Amino acid sequence: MSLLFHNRSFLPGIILTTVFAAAALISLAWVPYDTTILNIAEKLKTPSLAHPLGTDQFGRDILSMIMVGARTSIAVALVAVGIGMIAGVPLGLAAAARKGGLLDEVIMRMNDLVFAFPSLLIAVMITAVFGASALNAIIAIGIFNIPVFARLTRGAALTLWSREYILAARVAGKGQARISIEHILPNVANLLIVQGTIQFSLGILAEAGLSYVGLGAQPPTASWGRMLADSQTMISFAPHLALFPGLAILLTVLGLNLLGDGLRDLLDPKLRRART
Amino acid sequence: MTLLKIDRLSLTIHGTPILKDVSLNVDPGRILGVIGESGSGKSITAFSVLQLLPNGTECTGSIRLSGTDILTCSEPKLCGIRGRDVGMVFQEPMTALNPLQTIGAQVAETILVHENVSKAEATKRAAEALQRAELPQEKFPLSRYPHELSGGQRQRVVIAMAIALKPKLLIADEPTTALDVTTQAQILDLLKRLVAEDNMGLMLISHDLAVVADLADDLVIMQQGDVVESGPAQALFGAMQHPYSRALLEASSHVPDRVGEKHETSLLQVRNVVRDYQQHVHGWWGATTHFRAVNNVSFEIQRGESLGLVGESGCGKSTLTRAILGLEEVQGGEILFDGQPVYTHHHANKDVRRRMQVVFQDPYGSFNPRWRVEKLVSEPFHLLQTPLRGQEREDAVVEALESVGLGAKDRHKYIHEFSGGQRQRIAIARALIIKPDLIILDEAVSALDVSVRAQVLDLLADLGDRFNLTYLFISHDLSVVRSITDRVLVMKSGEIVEDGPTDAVFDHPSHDYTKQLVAAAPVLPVGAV
Amino acid sequence: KSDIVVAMQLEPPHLDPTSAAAGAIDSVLYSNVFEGLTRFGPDGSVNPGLAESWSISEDGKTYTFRLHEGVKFHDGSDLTAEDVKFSLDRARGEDSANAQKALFAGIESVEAIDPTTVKVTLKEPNGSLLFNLAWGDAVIVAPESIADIKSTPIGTGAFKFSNWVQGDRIDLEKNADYWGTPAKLDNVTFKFISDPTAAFAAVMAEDVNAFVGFPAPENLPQFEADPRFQVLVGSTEGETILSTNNKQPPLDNPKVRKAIAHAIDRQAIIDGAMFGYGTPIGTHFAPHNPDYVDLTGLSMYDPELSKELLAEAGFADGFSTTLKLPPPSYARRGGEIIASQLRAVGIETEISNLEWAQWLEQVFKGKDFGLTIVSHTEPMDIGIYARPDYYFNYDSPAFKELFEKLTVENDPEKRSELLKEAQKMISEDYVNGYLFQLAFPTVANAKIKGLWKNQPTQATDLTAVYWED
Amino acid sequence: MLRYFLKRLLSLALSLVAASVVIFLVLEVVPGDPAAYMLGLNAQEDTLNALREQLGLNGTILERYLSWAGGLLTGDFGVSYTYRTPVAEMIGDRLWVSLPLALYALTLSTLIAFPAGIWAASRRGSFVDTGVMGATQLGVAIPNFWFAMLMVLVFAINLRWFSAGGFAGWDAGFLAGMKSLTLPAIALALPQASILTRVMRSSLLDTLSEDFIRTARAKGLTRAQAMWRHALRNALIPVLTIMGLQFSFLLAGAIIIENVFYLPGLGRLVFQAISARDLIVVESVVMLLVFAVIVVNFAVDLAYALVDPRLRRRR
Ligand SMILES: Nc1ncnc2c1ncn2[C@@H]1O[C@H](COP(=O)(O)OP(=O)(O)OP(=O)(O)O)[C@@H](O)[C@H]1O
Ligand SMILES: Nc1ncnc2c1ncn2[C@@H]1O[C@H](COP(=O)(O)OP(=O)(O)OP(=O)(O)O)[C@@H](O)[C@H]1O
Ligand SMILES: [Mg+2]
Ligand SMILES: [Mg+2]
Repeated sequence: MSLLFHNRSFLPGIILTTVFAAAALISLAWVPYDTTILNIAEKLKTPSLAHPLGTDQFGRDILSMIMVGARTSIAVALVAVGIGMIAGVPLGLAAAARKGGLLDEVIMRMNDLVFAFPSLLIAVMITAVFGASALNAIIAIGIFNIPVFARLTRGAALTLWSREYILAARVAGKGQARISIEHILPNVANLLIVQGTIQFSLGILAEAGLSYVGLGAQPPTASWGRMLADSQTMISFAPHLALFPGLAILLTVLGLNLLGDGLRDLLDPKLRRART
Repeated sequence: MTLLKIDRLSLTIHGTPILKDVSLNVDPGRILGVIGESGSGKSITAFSVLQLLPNGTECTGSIRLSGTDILTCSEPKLCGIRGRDVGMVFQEPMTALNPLQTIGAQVAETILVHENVSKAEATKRAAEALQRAELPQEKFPLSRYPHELSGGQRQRVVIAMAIALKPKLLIADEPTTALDVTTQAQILDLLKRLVAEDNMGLMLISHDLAVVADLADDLVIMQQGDVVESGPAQALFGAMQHPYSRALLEASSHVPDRVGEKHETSLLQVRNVVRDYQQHVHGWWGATTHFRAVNNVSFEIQRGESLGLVGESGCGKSTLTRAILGLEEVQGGEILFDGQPVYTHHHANKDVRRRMQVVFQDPYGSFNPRWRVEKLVSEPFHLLQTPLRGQEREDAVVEALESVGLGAKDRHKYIHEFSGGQRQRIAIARALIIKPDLIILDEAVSALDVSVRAQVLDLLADLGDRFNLTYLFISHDLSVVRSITDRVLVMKSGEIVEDGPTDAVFDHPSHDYTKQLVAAAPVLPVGAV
Repeated sequence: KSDIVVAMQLEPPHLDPTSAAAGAIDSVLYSNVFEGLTRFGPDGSVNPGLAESWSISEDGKTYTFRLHEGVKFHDGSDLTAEDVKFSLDRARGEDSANAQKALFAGIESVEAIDPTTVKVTLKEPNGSLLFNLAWGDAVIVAPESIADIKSTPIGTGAFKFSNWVQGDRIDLEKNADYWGTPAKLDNVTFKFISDPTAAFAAVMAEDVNAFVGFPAPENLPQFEADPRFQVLVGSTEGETILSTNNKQPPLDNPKVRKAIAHAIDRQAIIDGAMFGYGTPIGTHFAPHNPDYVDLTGLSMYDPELSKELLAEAGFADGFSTTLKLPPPSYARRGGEIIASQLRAVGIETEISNLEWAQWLEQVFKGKDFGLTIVSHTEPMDIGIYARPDYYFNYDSPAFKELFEKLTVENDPEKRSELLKEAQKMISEDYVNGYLFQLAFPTVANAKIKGLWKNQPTQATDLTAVYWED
Repeated sequence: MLRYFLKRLLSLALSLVAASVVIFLVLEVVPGDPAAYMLGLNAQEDTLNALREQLGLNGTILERYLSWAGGLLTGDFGVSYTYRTPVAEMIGDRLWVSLPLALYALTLSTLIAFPAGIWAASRRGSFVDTGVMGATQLGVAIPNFWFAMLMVLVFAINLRWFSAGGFAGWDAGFLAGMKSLTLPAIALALPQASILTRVMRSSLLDTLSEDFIRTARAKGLTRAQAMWRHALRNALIPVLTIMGLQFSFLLAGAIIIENVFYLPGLGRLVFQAISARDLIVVESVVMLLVFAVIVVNFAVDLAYALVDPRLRRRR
């Protein structure tokens, strides 16, 4: 346990992540001000006791907006990572189990193809087809997570397939699917968790980018990217409008990356062995 | 005058004591053998001579090289000593060379670093050094890259690099551990010759008593950072004082007691087996090439027999194992277990599969690190039609663990909580749990220290007698094979070249290859203890 | 200093004003490069252009235009009546791709009487022909230039087209052989900066000398306070309205539409979305027009009344509908405010932000919407209410009848009366929510003189612009 | 080697065909009519039809795909619906902004990342290492459009060292052109440099713990010599991979940055084209980008062979 707190990345990472996750959760039940109600008379107030982070161009409370925005960002990124894992991990496991086979080749070529597409453009195209919404942002980000997880899983699984304990399992008569689930999956889980946090943070950045160009969650749902987009023309006279959502993105992504680094260190048996 | 004099060297890494009052001497033209089990501090001692130590290391005592105190030398001065006065050869030839540079460049670099000579001159001298290390220019031009050489050849490059400047002292840290016996013999000969030619001092580190015994003039025996015994080799082998040294020597030449009653019924028949590997060179639509790993192999194992299989690395031993276990389909011939084929309709025949088990070489890699011992050991139950459940299963696990000398409570632990020897016992327990007739041991003791190896061999002999097991024992170590098998097969490049009763084959080899193998195998001096 | 860099938001897709609706084409070329028989003045009046004078027959069906002498196209060829005939015939032809083909629908024939006289015959008398001919879509082009007109526009204006770096800028240079008052500037560069932040930065960093149609009203006070700049806030023909689908229940109920009208706080929208720039309107008519009637009183902000009306209409618990918003910030911001105001009286709106192409497809063509916000920038376009197939689905026989009368009426007095009546009719029917007249802000270096303040048509007429020393 | 090369080329061609089909089909289902977009609110049905005919929008899907794909093969990218100029020409013009920008950013990020990564790796665990790694964490986490906004605020509006955006054009001279690309290139390069620094550092650390480094040290090389002569080239392999990925990302990922700085580049072109439903432009640009990604990765593979003799022979 004390290891957790001695890790230089883990602690700040978990703190930042928890803060924003908590903000998102609390916003489900309570926010200081309703963000769907506009109060033009109160617009562009600088931070004060009543509004700790000030108000935006429509007089909405920025703290409340950031809390709701955290929910949007986290939900979108989390589901997108989920899609990537749910589709990518089995593909990677299957490809590794049939290394060199047709299945492997097809899966890997498909992955290459997805990788070859400029992601933001595809997101723009997807939203051009289906309209801009949080759901479509999820799909657009999720699609690009699939090959990431497929590749990672395949790579890690391949090294595991040459381990003797896999051979032992085969000697025990287990099939490829069973071995993949019983032996490979648990042993790539750490890697997946670490990559998951990294993809999560990339997802948050991607969501911010998409809603910045207007393709993410639609109003009145607050989202950090749109807050930035809406406030950027006011940056010269109301910098707090752009400052706080920008910081929120920065800190969340930073927190997740630190958490990922910390987890990598903590979960890496090589390092753990070295420490104990 | 003494070339290298280490006096009361103590060393800590981040406060952990590693070496305690180590003292040893190397004289010019003489070979000092340093022996000890894994982790006893042999490599650290060697590295401390070059001062290439991990961060956080603190040394006390003194290391004098031709009178110079190494411990007080500045870093630039040390750089001048390394490679010029002291050459070093490492254990792992596959990774000791920079894969991106030609061997010529790497050997020449030693010269360029220390002497102000032209590139052409350095290259010329590199060629000479390689020549001396028995890599003639005609066959191995300087422009070769490491990956174009075999392990033994790479080790020669490393040696050429170490001797290019004719250093006064050569340190060889387990230079042959990763190599085949025949190659090992050649490399050791080479080292001996070079020492004699240049009047170098050689510090030869090994965990294998027999290797050192052949070569060394003086011996140092280390245990957990301590020198427990030292002196001239001849004398020492005759009269070892320290219990640890004696135990080491004993374990090295250990022969387990076996009753070995063998039935005259054939358990496994291998007939004209051929195994081809199809290699996709570049992915799925790349060119495919075929590689014949096992070529027309036939033999039988009798019930209750212990059959050895020896041969160089890559000769196809493991491939054959996998074919017998029905893990891979063979391209020709048949394998019958008790009259039944092990492989039918592109699938392993489960009826016979559950009567065979296997123990692998790597005690660290053959267990899923995330499972508890109980689950690991009971994995072969999967082969049974009605796997045992609940209490019955637990009892079976306990029984298997106890039969290999472990306790019932060990079943709740994870694998990282065991030592190498214990792990190999668990592997054996896993093999035993479904009470197979045949156990295949693929290099099952190669990764173990001598003393642990002796214990495991005893255990195997004991179990074989108790449960009337049949063994197929695969190893490259002739002395081990000799100690535990009744009959032996010699394999070379996928073919069986000789077979017969173990003693007969080893005492009177008939095939040239077997002769080579036997001659190359290092042996302990007769009369030792 | 005789060079100027003028920025605007939209880049023309190509340079033929007679075959696309893109206002950006006119913004660059109208009057500068291309001219029509008549032209709009800065105040929206219709003045002589290439036609020096004209006469109208008694029955109002025949117009005879007299062209200026010695007008040359930029390629050196002379402007003749044949060119005029060609241009008008091309615009109204079968395969014409003119976006405002309707402007020419009433023309029966065009004849070139002699090199400087053109006779235009109408099917019916049309009081707005001269007005129609002043549009950018009615400029005169030379037949031999048509092939390349989309990349090399050849007109008769005071500036010649010189270079187009697509995605970045268009350069014009002074036409030394101009037939009229020569331009005061030698070189003009139009730069296209669509992003509002970039626009602000570009002006602030003085990368551009003027920005016409500055897209971020929130920044205007800063420019006003800065002595380096002048800010001209002009009016446009853009009635910004909350368009309502008059056939979609419950919006087909006039009471519901009235409730919506009273739920909306125009001033809050102008303050919130436009930072105060914009004139409230109560009907579909430009307030600067002399015939404008202030009908904002019909739809005063009164949420209580709105709730009552909803209850009367049977929607005491409110209802929900869609609010589809095109890209401009007046729509996006206004949309958020309106959604919040409607929510206050119990009407839930589901906002979707659409690109223009999607908006055209779904809303304008597909009529698949409840509410939308858009600015109708065409001048004098109240006639759209007489088109039952127009996207807001307003089908009123009374209005159609009224408008038919208006079309054939030539008497200014009577026209004015009819126009006022038309304004009242749509306002009282609460066809759409009438929000505000779009303001047209231009930010320019304080030393630039002669810029148009208002936008009677989409044009950036630089012929009279100069730098003050 | 040649055989291998040809096979790779074949698989490359197959990928491109697959990509072209995907792109075409996706855009096929994009709602919105380019003709309607061009003609605006007052357009009449017959005008629309006339325009659609002119644009070649009235054929069947297959006909249109074949004419487009066939055109691509012969270098004829078609004619833009809205601009009415050949797409190839437009792309060519925009490429003169996007490509230099990508190269500039790549150069910047390399110039930052290599020294920083090497520095941090050689002082592992030190204050320097912690500092560099902390900075890269920030660099990765900053949304680059936000960073661009802040840079404009500081360097263009307040300090007025750079123009706030726009592209001076190469006619205005090389330096002027580079100056207008500087802020965008920095904004693009920052996250890339951070990633590259991290990769460089960890790859170097991995290589530094390899046996052959120990061999080199035993030969008498100093720590620095071992690093420069032996570790660096070996560490370069994963770095090359990342750089390959980054280059394509830079080409495409510049969309937002090009908008912030209103640069007339490919990204902004395709963004505008999508909203104008100028599908032929979108198709061709996306295809070009995919092509660039695939080709760059191919080139990176070949670069491996240059760096690594082991790959040279295996092929
Ligand atoms: N970098 C290091 N950091 C900390 N401890 C180390 C390090 N390297 C070696 N040790 C410890 O020093 C001790 C001696 O190690 P050394 O490598 O000298 O053993 P050895 O006798 O060479 O063993 P082997 O035969 O396995 O090579 C071991 O207990 C090992 O754990
Ligand atoms: N999956 C495979 N695909 C292709 N070739 C293989 C494969 N597995 C083994 N080989 C090749 O077959 C030959 C025999 O390999 P095998 O593992 O049986 O050797 P071995 O005698 O067990 O050697 P060692 O003592 O090193 O374990 C080797 O040359 C090896 O390279
Ligand atoms: Mg060692
Ligand atoms: Mg083997």
